[in-house]
This record gives sequence, structure tokens and C-alpha cells, in this order.
Amino acid sequence: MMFAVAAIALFASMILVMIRLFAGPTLYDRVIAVNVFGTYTVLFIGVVGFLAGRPDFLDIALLYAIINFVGTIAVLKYFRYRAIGDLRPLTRKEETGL
Amino acid sequence: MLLWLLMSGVYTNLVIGLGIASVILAVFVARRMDAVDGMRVQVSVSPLRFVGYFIWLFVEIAKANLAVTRLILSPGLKTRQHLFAVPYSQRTDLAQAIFANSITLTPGTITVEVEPGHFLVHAVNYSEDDPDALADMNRRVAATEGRA
Amino acid sequence: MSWEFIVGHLPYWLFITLMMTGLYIVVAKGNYVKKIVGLNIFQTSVFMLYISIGKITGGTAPIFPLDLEVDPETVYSNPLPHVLILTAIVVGIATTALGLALIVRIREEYGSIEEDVILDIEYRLTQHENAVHGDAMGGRA
Amino acid sequence: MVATAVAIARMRSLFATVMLAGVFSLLSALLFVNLDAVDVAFTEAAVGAGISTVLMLGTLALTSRVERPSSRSPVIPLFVVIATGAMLIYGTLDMPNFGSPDAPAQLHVAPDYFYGTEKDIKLPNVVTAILASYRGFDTLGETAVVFTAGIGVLLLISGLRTRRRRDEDEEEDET
Amino acid sequence: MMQHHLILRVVVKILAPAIILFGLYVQFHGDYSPGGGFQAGVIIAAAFIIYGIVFGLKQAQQVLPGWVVHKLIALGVLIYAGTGIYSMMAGYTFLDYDGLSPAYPTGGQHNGILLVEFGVGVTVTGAMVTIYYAFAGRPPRISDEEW
Amino acid sequence: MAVEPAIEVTQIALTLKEQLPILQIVVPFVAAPLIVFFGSRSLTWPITFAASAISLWISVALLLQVADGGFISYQIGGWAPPLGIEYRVDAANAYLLVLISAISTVILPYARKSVASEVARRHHTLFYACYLLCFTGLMGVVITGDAFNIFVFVEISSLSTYALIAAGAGRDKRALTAAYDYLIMGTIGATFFVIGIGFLYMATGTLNLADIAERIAEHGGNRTIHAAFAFIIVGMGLKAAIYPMHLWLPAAYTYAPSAVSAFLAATATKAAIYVILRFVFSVFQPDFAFQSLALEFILMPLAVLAMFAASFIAVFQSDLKRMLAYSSVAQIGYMVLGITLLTQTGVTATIVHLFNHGITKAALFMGAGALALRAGSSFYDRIQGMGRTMPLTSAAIVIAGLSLIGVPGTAGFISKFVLVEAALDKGWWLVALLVVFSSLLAVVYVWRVFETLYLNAPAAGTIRQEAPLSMLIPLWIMALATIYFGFDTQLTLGAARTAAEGLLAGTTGMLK
Amino acid sequence: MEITTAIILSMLVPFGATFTNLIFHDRENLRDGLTLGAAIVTFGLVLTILAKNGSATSETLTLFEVFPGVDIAFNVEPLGLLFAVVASGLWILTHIYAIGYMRGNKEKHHARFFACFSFAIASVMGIAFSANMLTLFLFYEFLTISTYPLVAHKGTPEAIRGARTYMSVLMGTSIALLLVAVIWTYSLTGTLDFAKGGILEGRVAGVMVPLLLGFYAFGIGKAALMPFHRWLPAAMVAPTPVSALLHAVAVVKAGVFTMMKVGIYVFGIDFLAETRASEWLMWLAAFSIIAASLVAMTKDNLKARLAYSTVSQLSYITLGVALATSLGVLGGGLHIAMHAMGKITLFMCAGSIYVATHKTNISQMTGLGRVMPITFGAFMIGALSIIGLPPMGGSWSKWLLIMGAADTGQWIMIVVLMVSSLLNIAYLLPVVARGFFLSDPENGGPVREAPLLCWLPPALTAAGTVALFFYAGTIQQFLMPLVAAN
Amino acid sequence: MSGWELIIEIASWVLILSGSFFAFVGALGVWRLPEFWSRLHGASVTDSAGMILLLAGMALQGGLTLVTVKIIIIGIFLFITGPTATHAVANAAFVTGLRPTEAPGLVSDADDPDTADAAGGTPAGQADRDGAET
Ligand code: NA
Ligand code: NA
Repeated sequence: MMFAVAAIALFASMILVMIRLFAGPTLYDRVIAVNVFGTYTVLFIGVVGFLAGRPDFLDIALLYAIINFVGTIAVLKYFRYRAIGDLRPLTRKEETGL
Repeated sequence: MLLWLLMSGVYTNLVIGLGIASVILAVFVARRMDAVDGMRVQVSVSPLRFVGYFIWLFVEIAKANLAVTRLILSPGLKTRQHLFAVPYSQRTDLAQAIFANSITLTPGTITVEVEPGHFLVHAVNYSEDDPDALADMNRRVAATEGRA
Repeated sequence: MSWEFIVGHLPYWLFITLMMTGLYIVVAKGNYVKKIVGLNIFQTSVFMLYISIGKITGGTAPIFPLDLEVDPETVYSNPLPHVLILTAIVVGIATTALGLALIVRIREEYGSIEEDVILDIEYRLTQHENAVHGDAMGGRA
Repeated sequence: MVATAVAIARMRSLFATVMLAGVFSLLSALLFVNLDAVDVAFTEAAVGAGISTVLMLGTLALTSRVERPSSRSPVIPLFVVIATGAMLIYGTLDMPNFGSPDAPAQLHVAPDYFYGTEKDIKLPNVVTAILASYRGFDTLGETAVVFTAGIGVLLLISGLRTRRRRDEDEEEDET
Repeated sequence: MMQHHLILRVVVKILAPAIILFGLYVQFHGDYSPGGGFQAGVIIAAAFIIYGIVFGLKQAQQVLPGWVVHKLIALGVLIYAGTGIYSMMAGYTFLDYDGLSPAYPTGGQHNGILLVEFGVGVTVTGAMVTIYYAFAGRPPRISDEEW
Repeated sequence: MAVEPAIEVTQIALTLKEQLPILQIVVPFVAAPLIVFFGSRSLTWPITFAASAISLWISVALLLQVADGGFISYQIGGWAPPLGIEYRVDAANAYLLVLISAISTVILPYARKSVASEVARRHHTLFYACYLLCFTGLMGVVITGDAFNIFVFVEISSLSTYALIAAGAGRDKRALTAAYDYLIMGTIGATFFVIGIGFLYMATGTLNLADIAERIAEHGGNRTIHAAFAFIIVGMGLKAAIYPMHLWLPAAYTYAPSAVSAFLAATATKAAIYVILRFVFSVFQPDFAFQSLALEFILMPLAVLAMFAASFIAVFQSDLKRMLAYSSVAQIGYMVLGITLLTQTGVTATIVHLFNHGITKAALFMGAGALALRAGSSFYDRIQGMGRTMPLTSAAIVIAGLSLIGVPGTAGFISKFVLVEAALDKGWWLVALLVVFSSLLAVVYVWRVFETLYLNAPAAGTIRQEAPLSMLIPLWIMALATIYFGFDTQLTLGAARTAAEGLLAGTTGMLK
Repeated sequence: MEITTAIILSMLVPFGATFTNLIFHDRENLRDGLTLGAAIVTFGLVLTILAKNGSATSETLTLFEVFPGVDIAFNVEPLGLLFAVVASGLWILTHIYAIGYMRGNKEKHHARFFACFSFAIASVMGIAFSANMLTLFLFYEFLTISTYPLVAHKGTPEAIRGARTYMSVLMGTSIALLLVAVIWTYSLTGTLDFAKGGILEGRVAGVMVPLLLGFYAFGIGKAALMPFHRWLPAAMVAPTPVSALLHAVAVVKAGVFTMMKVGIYVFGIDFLAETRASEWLMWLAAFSIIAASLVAMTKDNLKARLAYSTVSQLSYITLGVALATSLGVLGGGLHIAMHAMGKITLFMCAGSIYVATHKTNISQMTGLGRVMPITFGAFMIGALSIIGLPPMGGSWSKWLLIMGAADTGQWIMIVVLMVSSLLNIAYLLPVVARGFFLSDPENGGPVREAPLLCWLPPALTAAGTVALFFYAGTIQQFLMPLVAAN
Repeated sequence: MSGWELIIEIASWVLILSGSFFAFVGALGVWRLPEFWSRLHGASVTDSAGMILLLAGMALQGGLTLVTVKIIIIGIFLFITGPTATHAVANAAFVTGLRPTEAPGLVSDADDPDTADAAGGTPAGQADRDGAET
């Protein structure tokens, strides 16, 4: 029962966050929305596991947590350096966009 | 290894053996990483004080959560944002990172940038005692550092 | 069509709607990356359809208890679609990776990842070839 | 989920598209969990939300970020999509109801897998048993697909790009 | 220079080995719980990818050189197919794990599944890391206008 | 099962002979990671060739075992179908296995020089690994008796094909977009195929082809099965480049490295056609009204359209490789037409044309590659007059070109003869006439090549030297094969008849 | 020597000559000598078969089974043997003439030319000895392909255009119509073997019979039945020895030969007569005879005129079959030999005139007969044979055809044959008259008779036409088995 | 149900409900708060209180089993990565020039977050907005 409540709360939260994801307006708003969305997903999986009486699938939740973190960092890295590889700081020209 | 055993739930010789091999492999990779980036994360935190610090931190987090919750639920959403410098006094990377993350963990403040000698912190509802509170946290984190 | 029939088929139709959205993106969009995204959505929706084949109402994940003491009362959902889809997902990501690598190369060679622009470049290349090599037609038909 | 998909279709920011695709994938993984396909959810999460997103970002980093509006008419794509969708729905008309336990798929082969996994292979995870043993050859093929993708990508974009000699007409196209 | 990404570096440094360990855990517990070689491969690759993202591609390639990864891709397939060939040489059909231990077929099945899943994991790790290296190692060539 | 299989593969102590069906796949399959693992450039080609040659030897051995109309069942993993994946070799697929492995084995020596001139050296190991995977994938598609396993192997071959085509980017950047287009369309096709399999599974609960057939025969068709049929045909149709789903093909064959074009043109679409044959005749019941109507009223007009439209476009090409690509689309129309006749002679025509067109196109693409090696490209104005500077290459192209037209004495004649005969047998007069009229277009586009080669002076700036022996010999083997199989039809037509008989027996065909 | 061996060798020897030409492409004398040797050997082989009375045996040489019931197979029968004798015999002369022509005219690519030439002869031998329709079709197509390079030999745009027409008509009709006819026959009967009395009787009836015959008649483009005759004038761009080959030795003869084979062995004369399926063909042939003759009269170019003459003469043979009587068939068969001998004479003369004077138009040949008496003399003899006047061979075949027409009561056909003879006179004799009886100062002094290798062969063939007049009876006897059942 | 179990049950109820509450509040924050910097703080409510309380509740339900161990591991992981990610986002935004509206003092250039995003070196932000609205 309590897990049902939690699941509903989480689901509602996810919808709200999703609205933010669609709305933006800046890139970073979206990033933060996706990141939080990921956290909700992790929690949601845990809750659903309990709800279904099979709480032994928490590995998935952990995986989500990892993926969420890696993904967020990758996104930021991409924004910062326009590459997911080497740390090549932007040149002044690139940074100012001139 | 303990972690493995805790998570496994299956205790046959084979699986435990694979667990040992896995841990060795993970450690090996970690050592390679150390060798490559030349940045050893020194575990110079004394466990006891660390636990003490965490209990304190939880309390702080609870308080801060309530504050931000109030803000979010307030009809006007009046914020008072501010960026300010918070000096740190930890010597090791690890402790500095713990401090910075602690700041971020407590809702209402976020470590934005790491600069020599201080963090740049953003507060959503700035009050004049915030720097003092964070200075207190700084002391506590520094105190968890052993004699590195 | 009974009410029961409609409810019982609604999940399928939902997945089909998703599939068609994905397929539309692939076919209609001119941006190469977006086509790949559309392809992913299309495929993922197909996977959903598959997984829904295996679902049994009131069933649970097809994993026995660790001690293999299977309770005969427990209903397990059909694991075979899961296995197939695991494979299909892997195939999908492999395709995506290869497609993206191609896009990177295309961007390097053509300076664009827009189908319109690229077709235009190729059209001009073909025109040029025809001018050099004869009057016959060519190009991507 | 439909909203996500439609939004992906409409957005021109490729970055937002990629993020949304990641969210779509997370949502579908949740759905898989609800449909008892935990292994699939596990994989979909790792692949759709993780690897795909990183790769797409990597691609965007090397290509461009905004989709140009296309001048193409949506009539033919719509026709293709509607025809396909109609055929699919036609196909569902004779399907058993969702979740029905007496569908052919539940009755014919599946029970043997449960029985065999419990009695012969003696492993809890029936999915793994089918994946690696009953249909192990499919999985070998799947591994080969991954191998192919790996070497295919290497063949395409390994190492540094060497600036290719370009003909005059190509130069012209660039400008 | 180091200061700027201090937090990320510290955290990744701590987490990367943990992620690898988790990956290996998923790898070897695939028989018992969700997950298996493929998922494990992705997780382990994710550890190297996040390391590469934060510390740079060069460093990542020093930890896990490209040529090693290439061999890994092939090695995994060879492990998988090798298992099948072994069972053939034992006089069973291809991938019949009973052939791994004719006296105790269930054990053979267990070992077989473990082995082939390991093969999958190795290949997937290798392929994913390879693909990451390939994409990350490509210098972008983007005109400013498009940014 | 009514009749015992020719060889019942059981659990205990299998002999090498009994392991042949799986070795057919495993040998090239393992060779691919091996060459990557060793990474030695000098070992790459020999291993690839050895794998292909062994594969050929095995496929011939298999064909001999099933030539009498029996079949071999091999249960992978020791699990009896429908639980496990089954390999089921009968005359139809053994025949295709021989075709694919033979063409690969002949093309590889040719590829050595050709690839060296078209693909960067450091990529050779990866290239040959992809080649082997492509080869393995095609063989796997053909040999397997499991619906989903077909998909897996289709994807192995497709992914490697995308990479192989893109490897032509060193010469022309359009190889990249060609590969990309193929990737998109191929993936849609494969996904359609998967949808079809899903519907079949939904309706029957099994994935084993023979088992599906049995269950359809028992319970009859329904709308789910009809949809499955449609999706499988469309999905494989995309792979087989059935008009108008051929859009990926011309560019792909034009810009791929020559050896790849030769190999793909001769084998890849053939494997897809085979799958369609297998599904139409063995799995679904072609006498079901829905299926036969769909074939007769949708696929047949498309096939005829392909014969004309693609041939017509081919006439106006100025690049030999592209012309050959369009001609392939037209020739696929012939194969599809044979299927839609739904008669034994029709299927025989399709199967024999699979083979005959395979060797013909292999020879032509190899010839085009040899010309391009000296001329820089295969544009008509570059290769003109090569009849004098490269007489042997040109002569081989002439022979294969005649086979493409369907001149008697060549393999192409045999398949056209059977196809027209099948149409006449069925009383489809107009179709028979359309077939011969469309082949007049083939006369036109082939003759343009002959005139280009012989009736003009060589272009400036081309290397006036015959192709190297390593390319000439495979080329001539194929060219002479088109002549040989124009006379001795024991292997081709004979096996095709047996295969068609087995396929047409419907559900019981696979079960015997 | 076994007859089967001889058959195989008669094809392999010219086929081998193809390769000796290619291999020794830069050693003129060796190359041409070997080819000449091959021609003589081939003729010898055919004569051996003749001497062994091969046509009396029913031995069949089977090489491959291509389709069930259809093999690549050879045997000997009178019509084929006659064709083989004519073709191989004339090859010797044509080859000698061609050497002279090619060298005298300084043409290029000799090796390619003679290689294709030899290959064409090999194909003809294959056609002549084919035991079934498939084998015949095979060599029929080989002949088209091997003669195409000969027509396009000069490589000029005009030559290429002509060759394309040649190619597209012959290839087109054979694939689009003949092939269908062949497959249809196979589909009806399950065999394609040539059999006495035909194979179709009882297998097909009604309107299908004339329809099938139509597929054959138009499909055999080499028989130049109108409206598929355009290739023949178009091929006039070829060097003259090629024209000789086309018109006399090989190509058109292969066409009418095929026509006769189809009529006699596939349909069967009785079956045709019974179903009256060939009636329309008879009328068409009659039309072709007259129309082509009329066109020929309008042509000033000598070779073009001869080409239309051929179109007309070929229809005699077709008419012979279409009459569906024994005499018609015999007349048609005989006319193969008669026309070959006469037409080759005319063409070689035209070539000699060209070599000597580079003149192609009749209007320019005024008075040339006086400086080139042998050439023009030979031309006159050939022309008389074509017209059908005694004592030339052509008179016999024409006579038999008239008798055949009378046999069936087709009086109009007799009129047609008579009228066409008049037309022959009208377009052939003026050439001779102009050469001998008019004079033109331009064609005086420097013009001399063409080289020996050019004038000797036509002289010999002209003599041949006369000889044939006396041996016509023998040939007729020889051909009797064709209609023996009747 | 023994007393101890009852206590556990009640405690987990309390934890989970309050966790759900905080999680929802976090989402509300992300949704409602006016601009990027304040949303960032809203999000961290979920990362800290919501996450900790929910997991603690689940752990209590799970009892002394493998499940609890996994929950704790997840908790630790999120505890480390959550703030790190938040920091990383903030840092990236800051470095590319996005500045809080109302923060006086250290703010160097642009004031308005929207123009700041655009002016601060990434027309990208601009483009993205454009794209989003299309
Ligand atoms: Na905070
Ligand atoms: Na698993």
C-alpha cells in the first residue's frame, strides 16, 4: 500500500520533471531535468520491485544510477568541450563565439 | 570483497572464487588508473570522526530540506540568490571533495566552482549566517582528516 | 468488437502507435541523426509489442527463487520473448553505433548531415560526372 | 511515452532529441519491468539510456546540433506509416487478449522451458537459461553482431582523420 | 588545472573501480538474477568511459590500451565459440554444454553458461570501449556558424 | 515427423561428418575473430581464404548428402527443436550454400589485389574480418531452420555489409551515404521481419520453421498470420531489393569496393530471396487465398515493373558498376516473378536463376573492378577501348554479358528458358512475352558495354596493361562457369528441381 | 572416321581457327594459311560425312542434357548436310577472296576479322548438324554474335549504326519471338528434337498453330521475312567478304535453313498442310518477294540492290516451306544451294569492283565491263542464275517451286514467281548491260581488273552456278528423304 | 504481528511517505521555480531527503537480507553521485556564462540568464531554445 502511494508520488514527479524537460528553456534546465528524472527512475524501480513482491531486482536500479551519472557527465562534457574525448579547453574564439 | 559476499546471495566455491578474481581485477585497474593520472586519492580520513561527521551532516540536510521545501511550496517563490566564496582548509583532495559535496548535498547551497583556496558557492535563499555555517562545516570536514 | 476485446488489444495499439511515430521519423525526417533516433524508437516499440506477447496477467518475472523451490501456484511470464528481445536490443545498439559512425564520416566528407544538402551535393557531383563522362543519367534514383 | 515520441518528431534541437530519446528509453525500461521482463529492462536501460546517449552525444559533438527544416513533403511518409500501421492493426485483430494465459505463445513451447530449466539446468533465471543454453546459438550470433559493430566502427572512424585530397568540384560544393 | 575538476576527479576515481566490480558481479550472477554478460560488459565499459570523459581519452587509453581492447572483442567471441567447439570435440553437438562434463550434465550446463556469458561480457566490454575510443578520438571539425 | 531424417543427429559421439552442418558456419565464423585477434596482416588473407574454401568443401559434401531429396537436422546445443535452434539442410539450402561459398572462394583471390588498390592497407585485417562475417551471416541465414535465428544472421551479414560498403569511401565518398541509406532501409527491413516473426510466434507459439508450418497447417490461417506474411515478405523484400524497395542497391553496389560489389551482387540478395521462398512455400501455405492473391496481384506486377523500369534505367547509365547494379534490380524481378507463379517450374526458375545470375554478376562485377583498376573508374569513357588493352578481361566480360542477356550456351539462358516455360505452363502468356521483351533491354545495355570496350580508342591516362593474373583467373573461372552451366545443367537445374519439389511440398516439404 | 567425330571436328576446326587467328595475330601469312587450311579441312570433313552417306544413318551425338528431354545434340540429315557442304565449300573461296580483299583494301584488325569469320563458320556447322531446336537456337545466336563484329568492322559511326541495327533485329527477334516459340514448343511437347513429320501434331490445334508458326517465322530474323528485313541492308556497311558471308554462306542461309527445319521437322509438312497454318506465311512470303524486288530496283548502290534481292530470294525458300508440299520443300532446299552460289558470285564481283575502282554505285559503273571483263562476266552468270534462266542452277529451284505451287493449286503464287523473275531481270541485268554496253570516259585507262585473289573466286563460283544446273538432279535426289514419307 | 514488526512497519510507512513527499516537492521545485539556479536547488531536495528517506523505508521493509544490502549500496552510490552531478551541471552552466539573476557581488557580466546563456559563448543555448519551441 505504502509502496503504491510512493509509486504514485514518484510517477507524478516524473511527469512534472518531464514537463520541465520539454520546456527548457536552457540546455542546463534540460540536463537537470533528465538527471532528476533518472533519480526518480531508480527509486521507482525499487518501489515497483517491492510492489510486485519481487524486490530482488535492485541491480537494475543500481545500473540506472550508474548510467544516469555517466550520462549526465557525458552530456556536460559534451557541452563544455564539444567532444566526449580529450579535455581540449575551448579556445578564446570558441568560448566567446566570435 | 565483503561487498561482493554481501550482494551475492550465492555461495558456491566457484562463485566465491570468481568474486576474488573480480576484486583483484578491479584493484588492478584502479592501480593502473593511479599510475596513469598520477592522482592517488589518499584515504586519509579517520573512520570514527567520519561517522560522527555524517551524523551531523544528516541533521543539517534535514534542516536545509525543510527550508527549501518551504520555499518551493511558498506561493511567491521569493528567492534571494547569492554567489559567494567559501574558503576550505582541507589538505587532501578527498576531504576537499567531501566538503564540496556536503555543501551541495545540503539543499539551498551548491558548490559551483573550485578555485585555489576557496569554493564558489551559490545559495538560493541567502542569509548572512550562511558563510559562518559553511565555515563550521569546513572545520568539521577538516577535522575528519587524519595525520596524513 | 466487444469492450473486452478493445481493452485486451489496447496495449498492442498503443505500441503500434509508438512504432508508427518512430517509423515516421525515419522516413520523413531529413536529418541523419534524427533518422537513427527514429529507428531506435521504432525498434524499441517493436520490442514492447514482443514483450507484451509474453506477459501473462498476474504473472511475475521468469526468475525462480534461488533455492529452485518453485511454487506451482506462481505464474511466470513467458521468458522466450525476453530472450529474443535481449538479442534484438543488442543488435539495435550495434546498428546504432555503426550508423552514427557513418554519420560522423559523412559529416566529415560532406560537411552536413542533412539529407537535402547531401542529395544536392551528390546531384551536383553526378552532374559533373555526366558532364565529364557522357550525357547519360545517373545519380541516386 | 507517446508524448515523448511525438516531441522527438517535432523538435529541431538534436540535443533535446537525444535527451528525449534517453527518457523514452527509460520509460520503456520501466514498462519492461512492469511486463515482467527484468532482464530486458536491465539491458534497455544500459543500452538505450546509457550507451546510445553517449554515442549520440559523441556524434553530435562531431557533426552538428540543429536540424534544418526539411522541405520534403510528408505525404509519402505518412502513407507508408499509415499503411504499415493498418497492416499491424489488422494483424492484431486475431490476437489473443493482452495478458491472456491461454494464448498459443504461452501454451506451446514456453512451458517446456520452465520445466527444463528447473529440472535439467537447475538455474533460477529462466531467461539466462534460454539465452545461453537453449538458444545459445542466437546469443553467439548476438556476440558476433557486437563484434561486427566494433570492428565496423573501427574500420570507419578509427584513428585520426587524414584530410583527404578534394577535387575542385567538391570544394565548390562546400561553399 | 587539476583544481577545476577536483570533485569530479575524486568521485570518478572512487567510483570507477566500484563500477567495474559491480559489472563483474552482474557478469557472474547472471544465472541467478537479471543481467549477464551483455549488461556486465556495458557496465564495465561505462567505468572506462566515465574515466575517459573526466580524465581524458589519452589517460583512459593508457589504462586500457586500444590494442588490448581490440583483442578483447575478438577474444570474447573466441571464448564463446571455443566453448561450442569444445563440446563438439567431446562428441556432442555445438554448444551442447553437457559435453563439458558428460558425467554431470547439470554442472556442464552451469559451466557452459558461465563461460559463454563471460565471452559475451568480454566482447561487449571491448566493443563498447572501442566504439567510445573511436568516437572520442575523432577531432571535431565544425564550423563556428553551426555552433 | 512422417519420415526419418537422413541423418538423425543425437547426443553421443558425433562424427565429423555429422558435425558438418554446424562446421559450415563455425569455420568462417571463428576465422573472423581469429584474424582480428592475431592482427597479423600476412595471415589475414590466407586464413580468410582457407575458411572460405573449407566452407565450400563442406557445402558440397552437404549437397551430396541431401541431393536425393532427404534432409539433415542438426540440433544446436543438443536441444531438440522447437526448444533449441535447429539447422535443417535440404536440397534448397544446400544449393544456396554451395553458391555462396563457391562465389566467395573464387572472389577471394581476386579480392587480394582489388582490395589492396581500393582499401587502405591498415584496414585490411578489419576488412577481411567483416568480409568473413558477412559470408558467415549469409550462410547462417540460409542454413538455419529457426525463424529468429534467421534474423540474427541477417543482421550479422547486414552490419558487416554496411561496413564493407563504406570501405569504398576511399575512392568515392558516396560510398558512405550509400552505406547509410542501406543501413536505414536494411534495418527497417529487418525490423519488419522481426515484427512478422513476432506475429507468427503470437499465433503459433514457436519459432522453429517446420514447427510453425505444422501448426499453421493444423489450425489454418488467420489475420495475425496474414499480417506476419506481409511483414516477412516486405522485410525480406527490402533486403532482397525487390522493386520498389531497391532504392539502396544501386548506390551500394556502385560505390562499394569492387570485390565487395561482386560478392554482394552474387550472394546477398539471393539469400534474402531464398528466405522468401522458404517462407512462402514451406511455412505459409501458398494455396491460401490471402497469400496467393497478395503474390499474384501485388508482387507479380512489381516484378514485371522491375524488369522493365530497372532495365530501362540501366540502359542510360554511364558507369559500368552502376549499370550492373540496376540490372541486378531487374534480374531480381525475374526471381520474384518465378515465386509468384506458385508452380514448381516457377520456383525452379527462381532457384536456378539465383545461381546463374549469381555467377554471372560475380563475373561482371569482377570484370568491372579489373577495368577500374587500370582505368581509375568504371565510367564508360574511361574503360572504352579496353578490349584492346585488356583483351582477356574484356573477353570475360563479353561472355558474362552474354549470359546476362540470356544468350543460349550461357547460364543466363537456362534460367530465362525455365522462367518463360513456367509462365507458359501456367498460361500466363503476357508475362512470358514481357519476360522476353524485357530481356531485349538487357541486350541494349549489355551491348553498349561491348561497343564501349571494343569500338572506341582507349581513353587517355589509363594504364594500358592487362589485369594481374590473380584477378584474371577468378574472373575467368566465373566467366567459364557461366558457359559451363549453360550446357551442363545437372548440378544447377537438377538441384533446383529437387529443391523446388521439396519447397513446393508445402508444410510437409520440410518435414518430408 | 566415325561420322560423329567428323561432325564434332567440323565445328572444332573452324573454332580452332578462331584461336589461331587470335594467337598469331601479328603473323599474317601463318595466320591466314592456317585458316585456309582449316577451311579446307572442314570442307574435307563435310565431304567425308557425305561420302559415308551420313544422312542415311540416324546416329545422334549427344553432348549434354540441358533440360529434361532436350540435349545439346547433333546428327546428320540431308538438308543439314547440303547446307554444310555449301557453307564449308564456299568458305574456302570466301576466305581466299577475303585475304585478297582485306589486303588489297588495306583494312585493319585482320586477326579479329578472321577470328570472327572462323567462329561464324563453326556456328554454321553447328546449325547444320543440330539435332534439335535448342542446339540450333544455340548456334543461331552464336552466329549472330560472331558476325556482329564483322559488320561493325570499320568502326565508323555509320558502321556502328549499321551493326546495331543488324544486332538488334536479329537478337531482338530471336529472343522475343523465336525463344518464346521454342519454349512454347517445349512446354507443349516436352521435347525439341527434330523428327520426321514434326513433333507438334496432336499437341496444338486451332488458331494456336498459325500463331506458333508466326513466332517461329518472325523469330527467325535471319530469314529476313518482311518486316524484319531491315538488318540485311543495314549490314551492307560491312566489308564485302562479310556481305558474301552474310548473304551466301552463312547468315541468311542459316535463317532459311532454320525455317525449313521448323517447317519440316517441328511442324511437319503434313501437319501444316492439314491445318492450313502456313497459308498466311505463304502470302507474306509472296509479298516479300515482290516488295523487296521493287525496292531493289530503286537502289543505286550495288550492294544495297543485291541486299534487297536477297530479301526477295529468301522468301522463295520461305514460300517453299509455306506451300507445305513436297515439291515446294524440295525447291526451297535446292534454292538454298542455288541462291548461295549465285549470290556469292554477285557479291564478290561487287567487292572486286570496289577494290579495283572504289565505286559502289551502279550509275558510276558505266563501261567498267570492258576493263574488268572477268568480273562482269562472272556477275552476269550469277545474275542469270538468280533470275532463274537455264543453264544456271537457279532455274531448277525456281522450277520446283512453281511446280509446288501448282501442286496445291496456288495459281497466284505461280504468278508471283513469274513476276518476280521479271523484276529480277529488271534490276540485275541493267548492271551488266551498263558495264558492257555503255561506255564512260572516266572509267577508261587506269582501271584494271582487281587482284587475282579477288577475281578468281567469283569466276569459280560463276562456273559453279553452271555446274549446279547439271547436278541439280543429284541434289534433288539427295534431298528426297526430306519428303520421303509423302 | 509482533511489536517489533509493528514498529518496523510504522517506521517504514513514515519513511516512505515522507520520502515520497520530499521527492514530489523536489519535482515541484524543478517544475515551479522560475529559473535555472533555483531549480537546481529544488532538484537537490529529491537527491537528498527524498532519496534517503525512501531508500531507508525500503531497507526497513527488506529486513536483514540481500535486498537491504543492495539498497544501501544504491544509497551510497546516489549519495556520492547526486551532489557530484548537481555540481557538475552548476559548474558547466557557470563556466559557459549562465549567471544567477539576483546574485550580486561576484557576478561579472550578463545578468539575464537567457541572454547570458547566449552571450556566454554558446549560441548553442539560443539554438536550443529555438529548436525547443519549434
Ligand atoms: Na545543496
Ligand atoms: Na541473465
